[in-house]
Amino acid sequence: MLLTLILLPIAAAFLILFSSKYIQYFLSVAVLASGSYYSILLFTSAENVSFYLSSFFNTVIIAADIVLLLYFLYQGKKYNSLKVIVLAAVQLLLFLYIEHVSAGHSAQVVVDGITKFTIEYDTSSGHSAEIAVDELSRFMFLIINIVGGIIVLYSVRYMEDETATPRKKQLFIAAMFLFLSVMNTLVCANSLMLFFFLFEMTTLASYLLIAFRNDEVSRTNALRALWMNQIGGVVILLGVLVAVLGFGTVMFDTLLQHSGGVLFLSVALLSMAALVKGASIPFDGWLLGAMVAPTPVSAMLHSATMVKIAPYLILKLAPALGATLLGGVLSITGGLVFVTASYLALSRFVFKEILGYSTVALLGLMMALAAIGTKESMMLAMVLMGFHALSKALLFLAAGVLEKQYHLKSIEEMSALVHRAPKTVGYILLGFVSLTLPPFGLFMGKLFAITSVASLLRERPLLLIVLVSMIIGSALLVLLYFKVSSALLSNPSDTLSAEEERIPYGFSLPLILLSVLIVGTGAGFIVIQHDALLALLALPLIFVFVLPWIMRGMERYDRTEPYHCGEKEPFDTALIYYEPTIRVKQMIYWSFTLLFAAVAVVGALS
Amino acid sequence: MKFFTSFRKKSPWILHYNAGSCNGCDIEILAALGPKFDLERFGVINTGNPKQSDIFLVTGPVTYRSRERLVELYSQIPEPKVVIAVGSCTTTGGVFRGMYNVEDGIDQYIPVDVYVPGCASTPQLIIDAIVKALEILENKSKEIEKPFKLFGSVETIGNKLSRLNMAKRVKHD
Amino acid sequence: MIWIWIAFAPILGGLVYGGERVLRARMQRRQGPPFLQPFYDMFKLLDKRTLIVHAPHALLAVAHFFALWFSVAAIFLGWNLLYIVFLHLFAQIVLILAGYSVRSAYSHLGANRELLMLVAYEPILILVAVGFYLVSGSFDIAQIVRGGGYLAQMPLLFIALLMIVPIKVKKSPFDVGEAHQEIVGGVEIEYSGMFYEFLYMARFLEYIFIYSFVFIFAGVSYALGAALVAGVFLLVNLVDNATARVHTMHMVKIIYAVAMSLAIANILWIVL
Amino acid sequence: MFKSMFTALINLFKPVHTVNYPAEDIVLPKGYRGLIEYDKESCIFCDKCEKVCPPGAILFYQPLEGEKEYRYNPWLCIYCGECVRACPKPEEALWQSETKQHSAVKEDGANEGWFVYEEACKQSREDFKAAKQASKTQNKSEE
Amino acid sequence: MKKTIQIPLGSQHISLLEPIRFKFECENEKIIGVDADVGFVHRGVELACTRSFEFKQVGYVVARVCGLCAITHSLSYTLAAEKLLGYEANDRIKYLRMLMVELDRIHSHMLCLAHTAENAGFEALFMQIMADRELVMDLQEAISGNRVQFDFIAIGGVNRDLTPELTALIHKNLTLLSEKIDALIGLFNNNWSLSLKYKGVGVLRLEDAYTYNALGPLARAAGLATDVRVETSDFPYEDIGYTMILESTGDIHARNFVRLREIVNSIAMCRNIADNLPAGEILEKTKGKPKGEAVVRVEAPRGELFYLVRGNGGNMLERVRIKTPTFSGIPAMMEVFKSSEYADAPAILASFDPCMSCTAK
Amino acid sequence: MTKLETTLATLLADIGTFYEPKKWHFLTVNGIDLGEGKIELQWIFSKYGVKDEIVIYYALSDYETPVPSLVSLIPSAFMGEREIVDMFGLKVDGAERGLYLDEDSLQHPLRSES
Repeated sequence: MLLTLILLPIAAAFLILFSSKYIQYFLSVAVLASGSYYSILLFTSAENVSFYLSSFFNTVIIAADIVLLLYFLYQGKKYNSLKVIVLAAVQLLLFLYIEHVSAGHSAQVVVDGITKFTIEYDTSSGHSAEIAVDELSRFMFLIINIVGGIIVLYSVRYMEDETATPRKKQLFIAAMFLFLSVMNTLVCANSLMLFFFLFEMTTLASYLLIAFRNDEVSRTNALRALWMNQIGGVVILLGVLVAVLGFGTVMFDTLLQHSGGVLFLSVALLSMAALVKGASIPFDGWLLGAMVAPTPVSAMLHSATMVKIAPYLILKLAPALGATLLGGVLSITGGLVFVTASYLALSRFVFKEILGYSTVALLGLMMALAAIGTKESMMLAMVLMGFHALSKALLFLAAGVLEKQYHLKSIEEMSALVHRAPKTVGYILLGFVSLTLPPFGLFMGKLFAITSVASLLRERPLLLIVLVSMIIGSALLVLLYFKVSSALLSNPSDTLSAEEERIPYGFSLPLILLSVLIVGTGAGFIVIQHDALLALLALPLIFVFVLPWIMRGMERYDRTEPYHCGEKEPFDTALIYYEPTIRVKQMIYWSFTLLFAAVAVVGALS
Repeated sequence: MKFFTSFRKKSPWILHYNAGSCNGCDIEILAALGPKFDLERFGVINTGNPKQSDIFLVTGPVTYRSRERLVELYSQIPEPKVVIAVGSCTTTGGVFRGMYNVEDGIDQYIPVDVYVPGCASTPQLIIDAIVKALEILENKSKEIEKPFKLFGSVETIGNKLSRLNMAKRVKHD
Repeated sequence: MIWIWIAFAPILGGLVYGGERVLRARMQRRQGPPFLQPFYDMFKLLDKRTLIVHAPHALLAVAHFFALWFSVAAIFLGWNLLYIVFLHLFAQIVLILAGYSVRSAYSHLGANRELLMLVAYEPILILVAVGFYLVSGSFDIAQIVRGGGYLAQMPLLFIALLMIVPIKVKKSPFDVGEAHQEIVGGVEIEYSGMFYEFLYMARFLEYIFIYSFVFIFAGVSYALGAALVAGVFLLVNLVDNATARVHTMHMVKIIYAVAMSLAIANILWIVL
Repeated sequence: MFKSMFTALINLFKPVHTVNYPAEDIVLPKGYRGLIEYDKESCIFCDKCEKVCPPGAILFYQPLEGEKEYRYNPWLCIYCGECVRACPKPEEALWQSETKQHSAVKEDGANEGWFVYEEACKQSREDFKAAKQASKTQNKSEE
Repeated sequence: MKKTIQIPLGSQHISLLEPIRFKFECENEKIIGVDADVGFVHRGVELACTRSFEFKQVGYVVARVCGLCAITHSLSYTLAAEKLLGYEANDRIKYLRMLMVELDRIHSHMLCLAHTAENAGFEALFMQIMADRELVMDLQEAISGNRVQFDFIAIGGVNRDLTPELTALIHKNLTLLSEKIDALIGLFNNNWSLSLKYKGVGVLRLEDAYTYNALGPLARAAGLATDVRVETSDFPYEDIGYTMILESTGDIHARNFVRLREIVNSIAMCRNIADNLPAGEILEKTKGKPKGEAVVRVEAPRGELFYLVRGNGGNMLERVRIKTPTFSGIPAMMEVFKSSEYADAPAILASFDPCMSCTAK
Repeated sequence: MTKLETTLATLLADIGTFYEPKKWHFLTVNGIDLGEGKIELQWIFSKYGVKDEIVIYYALSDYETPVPSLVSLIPSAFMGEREIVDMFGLKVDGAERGLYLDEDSLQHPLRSES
């Protein structure tokens, strides 16, 4: 099953290159269906499986890694980016050094002397396998395959309107498919080297896809994404190096079984990679820049799946973090990122950037929860990841619709959009509501998170910071989302006739799927958590069923015009901004850089 | 319904508009809201918002520039509503009667129910008028009252009315 | 019995509001309206012709009222305090969306201010809930009112709550959302007749909502609760009569600087 | 701020400023400038009040025969008292009383009625003049 | 590329007594541009004064230009007409006129203070000042027979005299009032929320006051020492204890304070007048018809009121030019609005005490 | 009261040399219709802190001649200029009509013929 998840998208990617539009649709639907089916199947079968890679495969991966890093070097040279070159060179050196060092421990790795080309299944061995599927991975499969599959389906339609050569379009979709496969492998990688390779693959993917439109802006943003993510690569390699030198292992599970010594340094370095991938401040720049990429890319990479590596990684490391100081620092960092990113988002006006910042914020929250390291908080972090992926995917896809159908990017231009595009605005509002309000999953997750953190306060008073930032951050996010909706709403009158909005099926199907999933999973979550709260579901029901029903009866009321002090002046909506001054901004960035460094320092000291 | 109708006179909310008066009556309205005369005894709230008002207190003889606003505000007040013309210039034009930029009283534009004399009208007179207006308010039907003149070209009025879904009730001439 | 309370919550709130109007008038040495004035207003509003701007706008007011009622009912039913706060948030958001849904400057400004108010008081409410949890071991009101001694354990949180009461009941110095002289009532501005009535009654429910928070500080002793509510009611009106309206941003800053630090200090005190 | 709060608290126990006006009357001060009142008996029909009245709230209707008719519009009057000062017989023919005028309703025709009356007065003057002229010429021709 | 929001204020707005339309260009709630329309109250008084009314009636007509400064309007016109007729009033008339003008100043300033408080969201203070204001309103009603439009001044004198009972009433009410004003001064100084709302808000700097020719309390609050009461010799203000009140900060607080202290000064002057009223006729016959050109400046509650009257020896005047205080205050006012918050706009507007009916005539 | 004669052509120069913001208070622009298409324009100044010191610059003109604007010297002059534009139908650069009068009002009411 796992193999299907990994290989099917690769196969589909191949086929895409030679297929016409309809086959593309067919393929994406097929991948979505089978991917969802298998991931659900995997999720329900509560069995942990693991694989060993053959040594050949390992060699291939090493080779591929080196090629990849050399490619980065080349790109850095080509576009004259010193940062990229230096970081790639550092990575290359580190990588070779680790390979050199770990060769001494290789006896463990190539145990059983497997030399076949295939991957072999083995549960009997007591040794660590390179690929291990645990509960967390199975949950990630769900997100990747269902949400990712939907996004791929959407991107097929999206590409139709893009101005690019057909070959390039095919390549784009193929890349999306490949990316699914990469992600599927990444979340079950147990070997740190494999993990590093896939991590770099995701970096590559985001680099290439951001640069897809190949203009000046995309190029600079892509390079920025590249070097920032390379920092993540460097710290991973450092972490691996520490692990190899300290414990002689490159496996997650083996590493986490150890305690004391340099473990915390290694874990700290790895979690720093999470901070980078999660675009936590001060690395938020790359995720924002990534918003120039085509919308499915933003949806897939930069909000729904790829950046989820960040909380995933912390969750993976959580057993070692627990109630330690390092865990505390990480969770505080996450909490502060949550508040600060929500605050910074208030000064943005490009719709996707706002979504991007709110992603940064929520990733911070998830990381904070994951780093707390109790069973409950980790579970909540996972729950948040799932619901966030659904809601953000919905929002990004709706943003893509706006971009393609109405050529709108900035919210400033979206004034009174509800009049022209009521359906899309409806999806966007659903997205906003599902991110903030009861009874949807994300809200419930936040609610339980508050409960769970509050229950820990007596033992760990430091978490008060996390709690307070969680509370303030949620309030700021509410402010953000509903400030944005101010531009969308503001309907002059419902008696004006407007053209009916038509969303193409290629767009509307993914949107509908996601909406159904949001509502369904939210309801499901409530049922699991607390039966009595089902009454909460009555709230949206008012809107969905009762209000439109009453709406018909509203014909009989007379209409009037808004009050303008007796004048007859038109009114233009405009957003409100809460822009920090440059000094405050600099302070924020500096303090977060310090905090980032503090993670390493704390790791080294403890 | 009779039951609800009886509450009209217990909660008259006022909207005040100055259609070009000398502000003598306006400060007296303000004084009437003050502690000595305290219109809130009658349940009066100065809403400042036509949509939630019952009593339209107008001062001033209607200058050219305030005509449209007067009519606009009047038509935004939901029925039943009462218009009180405060002060002699509002009632008849007063000392401004016949000046080139005034229209000699607001009843040239909107139907007035109570005329308050005085230049400037005193809070006592305003209270008297409101008490009188309350009786009128109680007996009013909810039939749509329309201003005598609407502004804009005829076409736009028709458009506006049909757009506001009022066309079927207000027959504009 | 509980259901009767829930059903009559708006009426109870109306009585509080009526009492407040009389009290405020007396503080200003005026005679003031009759005690039952809010109900007169209610019935009158039902009698008016209803003019609406557009259907969703009007209906969102109804939704706001019912969502608020729902959250007040949740209080009476003794639900989890956090749920109640968020249910209330839901009700407020509905109102804000309503404010945004018309093309009117004042309505938009009002909705913006409502949002900022939300940002100001919501964290405090949650922190109060957390305080209750830490003291009583449960978020459920039913559990909380069985305990006692909250005032002694969380006096600073009580002060923090006091600071946000004026925001909720729209009293000076924090009545920015209504701000009649600036934005003529804010989100309420485009409503008339029956639909305005829902907003008018929602205000009654706000009274019940926020004073319930004050009430549960007394814990098991209902007499103390009543005394607390009466005291806070008087205090809020006294402050209302002694202050001008501050800016929205001032309000947010004051709440964050003072109320928030009080609340955090109190929680730290409980925890340590 | 605390002082104002204290004042507000004290105010609760102080009597209110409010005069319950329609129920209990407010005594108007001596010399309140109320309605202009007129006594037909003492009037000498000099028309001075009509001439000086700034808004033209006093009009005399001139019938073809008999005495002039005095008309006064209290809703147009600005209560300045200039007519009384102009009157050759103040306090007898024309004086300013201390009663305030009641509010008018639609039936009183405060404005429209007065428009009509203004026209009528103007017309009556002309008619009277014409009639006088006619009678003069008639007299002349008779002579 | 931030877009701005246009916030209308007026022509009908609850914070306005008179129609004036502002359109604020706002970023968030910060005003960056102002557009004002002040012509709602234009009735055409200037023309009517020369066409429909005889010169003796004009005094009553121009009083209706503005209810708040009615007395200064009729006074200015009357002075101009008297100059044209070559008539000089006796001291009793001058004192009585000064008395009414100062009483009017007290009530106008108090109204402005109350209205500013109301617009700042301080309802209780509004009620308090309005209650105190009734003292002076009663006084005016007792003296002139009407609360707002006094019609007290006629060409050649004043219409009513001061009886001993009235003098006693003046003393009684003004004593009460001066206590209340002292309390108000303390309140305006010490209230925390008022200082947030008033101090440093709506600042008119001294240079701007010079550049935009601000006048009256606005200018004096900015530190510009100008007062028509010392710049004309029509009235013996120095004899009755006039002092010029100056503040330096130019914000709402300073304007309020100028008003409060002027009220104190006016109360003292009124009591002086009531005590030292010279003997004499109150209404003297004037002869002739106005001929020539006369210029009169009078300090109205809001600042300098300017009348230019030209007559040609007939019953009708040739030109009556009215320049009102707010008319000159508007350029300064529009400057002050920029870069302040919309939330402050009603309070700033009220603190300028604009009088649109004066402005538009 | 001092009356000084000037002409429209030399107005800016005259007032430019005369006007000092900290010394003189600019009151307003005034127009007086002299009949037969002639109009007398007055610019009125008073001196701060000095008794009865009023300076009136006046110029004779007709309805058609454009009147120079003083806004460059005295920023607050625009109100008065807009007023004479409305009331006399004169042309002043930079001053729009419509301060008081609407399209259907009586136009240039203070002209003697109206």
